[in-house]
Amino acid sequence: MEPYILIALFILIIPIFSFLLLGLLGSKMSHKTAGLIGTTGLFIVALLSYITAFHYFFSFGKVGETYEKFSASFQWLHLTDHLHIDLGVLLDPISSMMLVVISTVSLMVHIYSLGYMHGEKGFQRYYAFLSLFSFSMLGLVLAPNIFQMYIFWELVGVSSYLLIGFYYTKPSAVAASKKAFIVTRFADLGFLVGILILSYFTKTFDFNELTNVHGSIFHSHITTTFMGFSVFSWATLLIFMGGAGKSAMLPLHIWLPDAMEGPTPVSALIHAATMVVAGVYLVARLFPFYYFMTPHVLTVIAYIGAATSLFAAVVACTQTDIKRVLAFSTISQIAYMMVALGVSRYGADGEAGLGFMASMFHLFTHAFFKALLFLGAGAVIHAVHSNDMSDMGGLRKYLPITHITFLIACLSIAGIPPFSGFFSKDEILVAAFHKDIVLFACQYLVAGLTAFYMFRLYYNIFWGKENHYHHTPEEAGLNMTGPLMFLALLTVVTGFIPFARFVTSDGLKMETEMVWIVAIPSVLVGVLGIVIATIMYKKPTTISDKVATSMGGLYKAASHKFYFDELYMFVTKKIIFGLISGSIAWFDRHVVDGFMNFQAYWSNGLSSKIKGLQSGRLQQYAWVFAASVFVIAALVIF
Amino acid sequence: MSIPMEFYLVVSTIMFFTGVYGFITRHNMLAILMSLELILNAVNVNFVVFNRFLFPGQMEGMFFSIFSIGVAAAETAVAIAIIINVFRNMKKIDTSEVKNMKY
Amino acid sequence: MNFLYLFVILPLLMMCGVAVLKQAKQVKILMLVGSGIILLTSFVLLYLFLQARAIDSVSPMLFRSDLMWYSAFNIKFSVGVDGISVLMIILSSIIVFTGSFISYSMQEQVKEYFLWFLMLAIGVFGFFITIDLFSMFFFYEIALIPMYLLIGLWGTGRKEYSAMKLTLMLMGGSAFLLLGILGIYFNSNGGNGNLTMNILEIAKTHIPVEAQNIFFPLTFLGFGVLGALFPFHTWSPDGHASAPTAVSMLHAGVLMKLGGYGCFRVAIYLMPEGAETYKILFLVLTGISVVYGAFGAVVQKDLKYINAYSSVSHCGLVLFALLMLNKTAMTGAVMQMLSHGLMTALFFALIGMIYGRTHTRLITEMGGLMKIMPFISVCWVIAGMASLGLPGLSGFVSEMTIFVGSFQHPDIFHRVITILACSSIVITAVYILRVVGKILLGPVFDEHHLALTDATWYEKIASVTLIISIAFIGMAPFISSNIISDSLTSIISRL
Amino acid sequence: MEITASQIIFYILSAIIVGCSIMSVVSRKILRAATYLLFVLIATAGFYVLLNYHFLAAIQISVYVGGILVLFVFSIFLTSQVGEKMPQVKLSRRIAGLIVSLGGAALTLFVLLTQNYPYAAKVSESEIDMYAIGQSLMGTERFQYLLPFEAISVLLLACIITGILVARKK
Repeated sequence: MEPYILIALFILIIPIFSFLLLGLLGSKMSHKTAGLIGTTGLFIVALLSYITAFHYFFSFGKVGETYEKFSASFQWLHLTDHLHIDLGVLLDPISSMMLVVISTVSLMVHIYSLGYMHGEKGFQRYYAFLSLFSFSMLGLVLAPNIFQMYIFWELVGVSSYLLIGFYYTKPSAVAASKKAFIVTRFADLGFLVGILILSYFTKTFDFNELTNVHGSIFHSHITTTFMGFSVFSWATLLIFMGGAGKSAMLPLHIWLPDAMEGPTPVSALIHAATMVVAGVYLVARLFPFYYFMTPHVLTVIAYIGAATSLFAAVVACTQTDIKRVLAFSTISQIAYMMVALGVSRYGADGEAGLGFMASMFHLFTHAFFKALLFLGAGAVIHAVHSNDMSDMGGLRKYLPITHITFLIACLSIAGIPPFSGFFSKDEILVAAFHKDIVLFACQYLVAGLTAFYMFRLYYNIFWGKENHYHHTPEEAGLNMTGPLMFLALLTVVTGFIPFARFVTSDGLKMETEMVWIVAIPSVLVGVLGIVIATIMYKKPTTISDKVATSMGGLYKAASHKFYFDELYMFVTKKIIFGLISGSIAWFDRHVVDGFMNFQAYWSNGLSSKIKGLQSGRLQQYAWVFAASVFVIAALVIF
Repeated sequence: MSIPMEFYLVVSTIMFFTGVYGFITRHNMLAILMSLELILNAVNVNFVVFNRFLFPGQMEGMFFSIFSIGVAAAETAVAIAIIINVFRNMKKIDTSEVKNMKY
Repeated sequence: MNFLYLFVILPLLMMCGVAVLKQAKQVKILMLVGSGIILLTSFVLLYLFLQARAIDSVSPMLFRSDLMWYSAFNIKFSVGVDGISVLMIILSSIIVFTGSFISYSMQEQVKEYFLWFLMLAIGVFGFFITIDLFSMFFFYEIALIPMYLLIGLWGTGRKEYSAMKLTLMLMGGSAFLLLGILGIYFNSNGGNGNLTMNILEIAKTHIPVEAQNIFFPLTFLGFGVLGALFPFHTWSPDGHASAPTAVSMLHAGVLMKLGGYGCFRVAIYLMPEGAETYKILFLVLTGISVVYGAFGAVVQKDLKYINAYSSVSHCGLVLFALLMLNKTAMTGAVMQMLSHGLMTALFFALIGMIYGRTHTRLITEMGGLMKIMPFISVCWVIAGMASLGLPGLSGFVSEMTIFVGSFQHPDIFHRVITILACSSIVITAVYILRVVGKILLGPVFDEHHLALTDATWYEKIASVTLIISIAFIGMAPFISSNIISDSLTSIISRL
Repeated sequence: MEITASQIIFYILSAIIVGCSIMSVVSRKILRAATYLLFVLIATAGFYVLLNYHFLAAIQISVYVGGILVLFVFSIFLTSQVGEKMPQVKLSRRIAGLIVSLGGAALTLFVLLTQNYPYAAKVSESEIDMYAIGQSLMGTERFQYLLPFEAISVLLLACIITGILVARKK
C-alpha cells in the first residue's frame, strides 16, 4: 500500500508543478508547448489515478470484507496540543472514486480545450489555471483531515474565480467571477466556523477520528448547547453551509448560473463535474458523523436538497441560454445527490446505506454525462458563436457527432435505460421512497421536469426551425470530438458498474436490486417529459409560447430565476455596501475622525485664545491691567 | 482756602479716568499719547494738592510735579519721534493696522 | 561588541555615507547595497540565533549585553533577542530592502530623503533589539519623528495635514506609553532592590496588581494607537494616503508592528493580571477594529485608503489575538504581524507603482490595467489573494492560527467574538475583489493608460522579494510558527 | 454760604477740565482733541495758580503747553490730513473702556470721599518764593533736589539724541 500513497502524492505534485511551470514561464512558451505540458501532465495524473483506484478497489484496499482508509500525512502547522494542520493523502473508496472522476473529466477537458481554446489570447494562462484547479481538486478529495480539505476548498474557489474570469476584459465575466468567489467565500465562512466548533469539541481535524464509529468521539456525551441547539448541530450545519455554497444549494446557488461566463470547458470541468460536487463529497466524507451525531441535520440537508432540485428544474425549463439551462440542471442534479445523502442511513444491510451509495453513484455518472453535455454545448457554441437557443436550430445535419453524443447524454440525464443516469437516479428514488414519501414525490416530479427541459434544449439546438448561419457550422476537429465520444462511451457503460460493491457508507459491500415499483414509473415519467418536449419543440410550433403565457406569473418568475439575483443585489448593494459599509465609512470619517479632528480643533482654538492674550495690543494689556487693579483694589477695600 | 481738597481730587480723578478711557479706546497713536498726558496731568494735580493741603510747609509734591512734567516732556518727545518713524515706514499710525511688530 | 549592535551601526554608517556622497545616483546605489547587507545580516542573525538556541534553550533572550546609559536612574542600553524579535528584525530588513528598491526612482532631495529613511530604520531596528523600556521608548520616538518629515516633505495630497495628524496622534499615544513605562519603572523593584527598566529583570518580580490595573491600559493604549486600535486608527488612512511609497511600506509594514510587538512584550508580558482585567474591553475594541476596518475598506475609492482600512482590520486582528492570552493565538498574532507586514508593503509598493504611472489612485479612474502592466497586476492579484487568505500564502496560515487559537478559549464570549472576527474574511474578499475587478480587469478605462509601461527592474526585485517571502511563510508556516511558539513559552508561563 | 471769587474760578476751571478732557478723548478729529488737551493743560495751570504754586503753573504753561503740545500739533500735521476724522471706535471697545474707567472712577471717588484727611492745622495761603525753590533745586541737603535735577537734565539730553536718531531720515 505504501507505493500507492507515493503515487497519490505524485498525483498532487504533477499538476502543481505544471501550474508553476506554465505560470512562471508560460509567457515564453508557444501555445502548443503550453497545451502539451498541461495535457501530458494531466494524462500522467489520470494514469496514476486509474492505477491507484484500480489497486485500491481490487488489491490493497480491501482488508477482510471492508474497504479500509489508508492515510499518510505530515504535520504542516502545529496549532495546539491536540490540533495541528497536517497535509497528506487519504485513500478510501470515495476518494479513489473521485480521483477517477476528476482525472478523467479533467483530462478530457484538457484535450478538448486544445481545440476549443485554440488561438485564444492567454492560452498558457488557461492551462496554468486548469492545472492549478486539478491540483486543488485532487488535493481536496485526497484530504485526510478537514483542515486540509478547507485549504484545498479555498484553492478550488480561487481557481474557479480565475477561470470564470478568464476573459477578464469582459465586464460580465469579471462580475460573475467576483460573485462566485464572494458567495462561496461567504459559505466558506460557515465551513470555517463549523470546523472551529467541531475541532474545539472533538479536539481533532482528522477524518479517521471524526468518522470512526467506534472511536471515542461517538461515545462522548457532549451536551453543550448554544442558542438551543447542540454544538454539534451547529458545527455540522455550518459545515454543510460551506458545502451548500460550493454545491450551489438554495439559497447560495446564485453564483453558478453566472459562472457560465467562463470558457465552456471550464464550466464542464469545474461547474458541472467536479468542484460543484465538493459539497456532496464533504457531506459524504463526514457522513457517519452526520448520521450518528446529528441526524436531524441530515433531514435538513434532504429537504434543502429537494427544494433546490425542484427550484432549479423549474427555472431550467425557462432559460434560453443553453449554458444556463445546463447550469440549472447541474444545480438540480447535485441537489439530487444531497437528497440521497439526506435520506440515507449508515450501514450496508438491505436498503440502509442505499442513499449514500446512490449519491456517490449519481455523482460518478453525473460527472460524465454532465461534462459531456457541457462539452457538447461547447461544440455547438464553437460552431455558431452564440449561447442563445434562438440562434440555433437544425444543427443535427451540421454537427452529427455532437448531436449523437448530446442525445446520449440527454437520455442519460432523463433516466432512460440503459444509460448510466437511469441506474444512479433510480437508486436515489428508491432510497427516497423508503425514507420519506414527500421527498420521493418531489424527486419524482423533478425527474420528469429534467427529461422535459433537457429535451427542450436538445430539440431547440438540433431540431426546430433552422437558422440562417453566417457561415456553415461544421464539426470541430478530433481533439474536440474525441473527448465527446469518449465521454459518451462512459455514459453508456458506467451504469453497469456494480457500484454498491465498492462504495458504501461503511466500506462493506452491499447488493442492490431493481425495485420495479420505483423504476418503471421513473422511466415512464422520463418518457412523458420527453414526449411533451417533442410535441412542443421538435417542430417549430407556437405551443410552447401558449403554455408559457398560460403559466403567467409562474413562468415570469421562473425565467427571472425567482428573483434571487435581484434579492441578493439588493442585499449586497443596498444593505452591505450602502447601509453598512457606507455608514461605517461615513462614521469613520466624520465621527471617529471628526472626534480626533475636534480634539485638534479645540486645542488649536484654545491655544489661539491663549495666544490672543499675548497679543501685543498695548491697549488690551492696559485694559486688563487697569481692570485687574481695580478689581483687586475693590477686593482689598471691601 | 475756601475750596476743600476733595473738590480738586474729584476733578483730577475724572481727568485721570477720562485719560484711561482714551488710552483704551483710541486707535490713533497720537491720541493715545494725549490720553497719557491727561493721566500724567491728573497725577501732577494730585501731588500738588496733597502737598498744599496736607503738608503745606514742604515742597516735595511740587518738585515731584516739576520732575514729572520734565519726564513727560522727554517721554512725549521720544514717543512722537517713534510715531513719526512708524508713520514714515508704514504710512499709518493706527494701532489696529500697525501689526508688523506684533507677536 | 554585540552582534545586535550591527543593526543600529549599519544604518548609522549608511547615514554617514549618504551624508558624504554628492550625487543622487551614488546615494541610491549605496542604499541598495547597504540595505542588501542589512538583509543578509538579518539572515545571519537568524542562523546564529538558531545555533545559539540549540545550545541554550533556557534563557528567554539571547545575545544579551548591557551598556550603562544613565546610572542615576539605572537606565541601560540593554539588547537581546528572542525568536520573535529575530523574525521582526528580518521583516524590517526585508521591508527596508524593498523600500530602498522602490525608492530608486526618487527624484527630489534624494539625500535628505534617504537620511530620514535610514533614521526611521534605526528607530525600528533599535526598538526590536532592545529589552530596556527606556531604550525602547527612545527608539520608538526616533522612529516617529522622521515619519513627520518624510510625509510632510515628500508626501502627496494633504501631506501637511496628514503628517501633523499622524505625528500628533502617535505622540499622544506615546504620552500614554511614557506614563505606562514610568509606572512600570517605579513598581519594578518588587519591594526591594533597585528600580530597573530592564524587561527581563522586571519580569522576575511581580508588579502589584493595583499598579497593573492602572498602567496596563495606559501602556496598551500607547502601543495600541500605533497598532491602529479602534477608535485611534484614523491617522492611518490619512497618513498612509499622503506618505511616499517607501514610507507607507515601512510604516504599515513595520512601524505598525511596533505597536503589536510592544503590546505583548511590554504590556502583556509585564502586566499579565492587568491584561486579564482589561481584556474584555480591549477585545471588544479590537474586534470592532477587525470588522469595522474591513467594512470601511469596502466603499473607499482611493487605493491607499482601501489598504489603510484593510491594515486597520488586519492589525486589529493582531491585537485581538494577543489579548486571547493563549499560545496558539499569540503565535498567530506574531505570524499575522509578519504576514501583514509583507503583504501590506507589497500592496503599498504596487500602489506606488500604479500611482507613479497613472497619476491617480482613484479606482474609478482606472480599469483594465492587467492588459497594460501585467507584471504589476499579477503581483497585485497575489497580494490580494494573500490578503484575503488564500492557502499557500502567508495570510491564510496566520489567520487560521489566530482563529483556531482564539476559539480554544473556554469562555463562550471569546468564542463568539472569534466567530464575529472570522466574518472579516468575507468582507476582505469583497473589497479585494472589488479593487481587482475595477482596476485590473475589465476594459481599459483611460486610453492614455495604454502607453504606460510595466514594472522596471528595481520594482520587480522589490515585488518578487516580497512575494517570495509571503509564499515562503505561507507554504512552510511550521518554520516561523515553531520559532515563535518556542519564544512564547516564557511569556505564556507568566499568564 | 458766601461764594468767593476763588470758588467761582475753581468751578469754572473744573468745568473746563472735565468737559475738555472728555472732549479730548472722544473727539474724532485729532487736531481738536489736541486743542481740548490744550485747554485742559491751561486749566490745570489755573489750578496751580489757585493753589499758589505760581512757579509750577509757569512750568506747566511753558513745558506742557509751549513744548509738548506744540510737538503734538506738529506731529499731527505730519501724520494726518487736515479735517480727517478718525474712524468710529467699536462699541464693544467703548463699552470696555467705559466699564474700566467708570468702575475705576467710582471706586476711587468712593475712597476719596469716605476718607478722613489729616488736614494741616493751617493751610498756608502764601506763595512759595523763588529763592526757596532755587535753594531746593540746587542743593544736596535734605529736601534738596540737585541729583534728580541733574538726572532729568541727562534724561532730556538723552531724549534729544534719541529723538534725532529715531526721527532722522536714513
